[in-house]
Amino acid sequence: MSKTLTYYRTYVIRALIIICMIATLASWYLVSPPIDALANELSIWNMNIVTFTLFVGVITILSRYVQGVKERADNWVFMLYAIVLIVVWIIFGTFTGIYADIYQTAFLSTKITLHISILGQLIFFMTSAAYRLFRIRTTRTLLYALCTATIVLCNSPLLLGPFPVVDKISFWLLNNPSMSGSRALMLTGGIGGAVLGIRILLGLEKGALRATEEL
Amino acid sequence: MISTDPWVWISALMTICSFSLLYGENPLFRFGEYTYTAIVVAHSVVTGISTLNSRFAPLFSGAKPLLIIPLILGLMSLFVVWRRYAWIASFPIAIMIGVGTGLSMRALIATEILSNIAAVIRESGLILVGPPVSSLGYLIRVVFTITGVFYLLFTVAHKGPLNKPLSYLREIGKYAFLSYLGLSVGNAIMQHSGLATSAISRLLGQWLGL
Amino acid sequence: MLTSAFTGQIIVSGKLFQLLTALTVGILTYIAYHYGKQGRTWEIRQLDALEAIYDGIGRAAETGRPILMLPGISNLGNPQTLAGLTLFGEISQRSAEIGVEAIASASSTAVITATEAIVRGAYTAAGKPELYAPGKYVRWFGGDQFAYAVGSAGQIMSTKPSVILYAGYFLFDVIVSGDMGSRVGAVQIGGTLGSMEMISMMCDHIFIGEELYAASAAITQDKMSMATIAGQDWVKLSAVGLMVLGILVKMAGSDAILNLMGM
Amino acid sequence: MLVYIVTCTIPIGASFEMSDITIEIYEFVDALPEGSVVFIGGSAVFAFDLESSAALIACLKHMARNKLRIVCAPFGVEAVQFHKYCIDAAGVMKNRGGDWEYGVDYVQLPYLPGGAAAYVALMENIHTAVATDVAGTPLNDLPLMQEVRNHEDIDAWICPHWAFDMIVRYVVAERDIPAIYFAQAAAYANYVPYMMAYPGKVWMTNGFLGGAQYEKLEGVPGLGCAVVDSYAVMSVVYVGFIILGNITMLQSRDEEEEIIQ
Repeated sequence: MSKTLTYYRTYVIRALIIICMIATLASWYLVSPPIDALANELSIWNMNIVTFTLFVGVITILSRYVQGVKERADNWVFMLYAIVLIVVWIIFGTFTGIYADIYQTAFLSTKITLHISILGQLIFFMTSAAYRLFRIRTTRTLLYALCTATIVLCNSPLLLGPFPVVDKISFWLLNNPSMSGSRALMLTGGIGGAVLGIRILLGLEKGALRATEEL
Repeated sequence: MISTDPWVWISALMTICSFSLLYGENPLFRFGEYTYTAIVVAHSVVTGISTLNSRFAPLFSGAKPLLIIPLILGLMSLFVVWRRYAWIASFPIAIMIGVGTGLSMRALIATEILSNIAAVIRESGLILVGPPVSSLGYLIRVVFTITGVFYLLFTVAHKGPLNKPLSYLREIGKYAFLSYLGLSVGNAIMQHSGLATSAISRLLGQWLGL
Repeated sequence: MLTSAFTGQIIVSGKLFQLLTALTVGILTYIAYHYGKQGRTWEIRQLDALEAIYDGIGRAAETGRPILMLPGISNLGNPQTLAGLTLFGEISQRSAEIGVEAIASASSTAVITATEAIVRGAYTAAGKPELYAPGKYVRWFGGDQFAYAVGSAGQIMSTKPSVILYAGYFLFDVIVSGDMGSRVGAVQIGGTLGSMEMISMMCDHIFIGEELYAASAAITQDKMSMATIAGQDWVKLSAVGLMVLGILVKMAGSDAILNLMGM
Repeated sequence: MLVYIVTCTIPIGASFEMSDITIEIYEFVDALPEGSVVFIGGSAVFAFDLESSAALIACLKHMARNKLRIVCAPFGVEAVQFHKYCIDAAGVMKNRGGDWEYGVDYVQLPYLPGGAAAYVALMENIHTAVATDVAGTPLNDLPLMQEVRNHEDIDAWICPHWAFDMIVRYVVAERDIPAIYFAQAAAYANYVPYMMAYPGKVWMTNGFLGGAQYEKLEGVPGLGCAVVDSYAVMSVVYVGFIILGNITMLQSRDEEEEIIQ
């Protein structure tokens, strides 16, 4: 593509970003029915466009796996199996619909079971980590080990049964010291996000725009 | 009694595949991993097809012809995977960035920033009322939040005569974060322990009938 | 009242303060950008975890074991990954100069490409381009979150690094590699805005929250990144100011500030 | 692993106390008048949300008993499956022995893509944001949806999913709808500031324990109670490991000192 076209394209893209941002912001702060209508229409368009991104994953994965099988890369047998599974699953799912009982059973027995057991078994790594990582060497590790052990014990029915007050302790800890740390992070994170938004609006943020400009 | 339902057997196989990670990298885990990836992308395609049917129903029934624009923009967004024509996708991406950033900015200011500041101010009025335990709680909330934000200042107030007293504030802020992280770890342990229980009890109960 | 006439007709009632906040954030950000453009620099305060990285490079030289850098499970579009790669750039440069091996593994293929480029650049800048070979320092184990965790755990076991740096976007997967890291006795340093509690559980030194970005700006001394951080600092300082003012007024028995904020 | 297998097969029947906040949530749901419309939704990761399912299933039974009506709004690709899982497990639908009839007491919307934009569009006007239900039936053909048109018709929002921030921002803060969060334990610490920032509008339970408490209040022991039971032993094992780690460290330090001497 010629340089002039690229140049105009960049401007069109920036203008699009700015129009969308101003519309969504202005519809919130200002009294103006036309802007409200525009912002609402843009939100619905956004929903519709995002639907298509659901297909991006399958295109990249399939192209990578097909390449892998062709080149007999490591694990190519697994890749071939994955390609077959993807195709079969899509046909099966489209045929039954996502709200059918059989689809639900198939999905729960495979993907969800795998995910739950992967997340669940992390507890074994955590337990082994508890042995090595919570060794009290500094005030930091002391505080850390104390906090973790307290919350682990205070949520345990072994203590909750005979001493109901430990529930109050665990909630007090979570809702006061822990909450404040979390709140400070939320507040500064919010400020970081708002500043990022302004920088995108003013066209200063190359990071987020790179997604559109370097394509 | 051991189950005769084939889905329960598949589910048991999947649980064993992922638990095999405890013994390190192995073909069984690889099998589970590829099954997982394949179903994740296939499920998103199935969901995508049914969502498209629902979202563009008003276009095809003629109720809302304007939806042709997002349909074209959506198709353009698929070019993102095609390196040579990826620039076509930049127009829909611009709309997604614009709408997303605008919406999140207005919400961040109202929810994350102002409502939290207001909460701190409200809580400061509660320090001197109520039982000592709750007073202490409110005092901790106010002090820890302010010092926490102070800790995350990087370019101001770390030089000159003010540095010494302010470094104590930063130190308190750091402990606020450490207590947050320590307590979150405790809570995360609780969650993963629960998930492990549910996975194992499913395996034992449904599959082996124990 | 002017404000009440103004709100309701032009500005939605109850949202004047929100709009003013947005404008304040905008003005402060622009002023910081303007200063940055003029070449003004700011000094970023000492970050403990960054000092620990420098100590770690020395320790690696003493023990002769490598430094491992993990930039997380996200891709190049994520600012956390970019901050992590900036740190890795500095580390690999310093390591190349004193003859320590700096190795890495990543989950996204784009990050792998960028990391390779960083290592090549570091060896060239250190005057030892002959030591660089593609695939020697950077490894890829597949795009999945847990494939990456298991792969990097294997890498830790086989290379026994003296220092491991986790800088980027991580979720619970970090437990797997973190546990292995503590088994081989590595000093672990980490920072993420993803699952911060898991990183903090595994690591001896942590970047809390945005310290990760501050560290990458401090290392590169890039004027525009510093200007962004300075701009955010001013907004944070204003927030602290508003809180303190509100508390003082509240202590005096008035809800004036809360009413003004519309909360 | 052995501890888990033992605790899973031999329940010890550990008892636990109620938290004030769980009781508050229960009373809030109880006080909703008959026919109130409750939305259930958020961005889902099923495996994480399993923890919230304990409280949600008990709450669904509670809502069905009180003749409330619900609309499930999935903002994540796995949310449709999660909602179906909970509704099926609660047994509240007519085909599973309950009283609820599809379209009259309960509607399942299709996946709503777009994150923040989806929440905003849905609050503004449900019928323009989404045209059909999950099975493709036009919303206007469903009796419940004829009454529910925008945010003014929603009485409460229940989030049994991961990203609660979106709901606080666009449902509670922007539209003033009260929200209940059956939080996953790992998410509780992150999102608890919202409960403090919106007192009386946002409530959160903590993990499986919160689920077990809701189950106990409703009198339907389920996954929550089972997990809390096994957790009783596991917590002791975990703290035991922390203490053991410290003892071995102290011992090895003594040995090192002896060698040095």
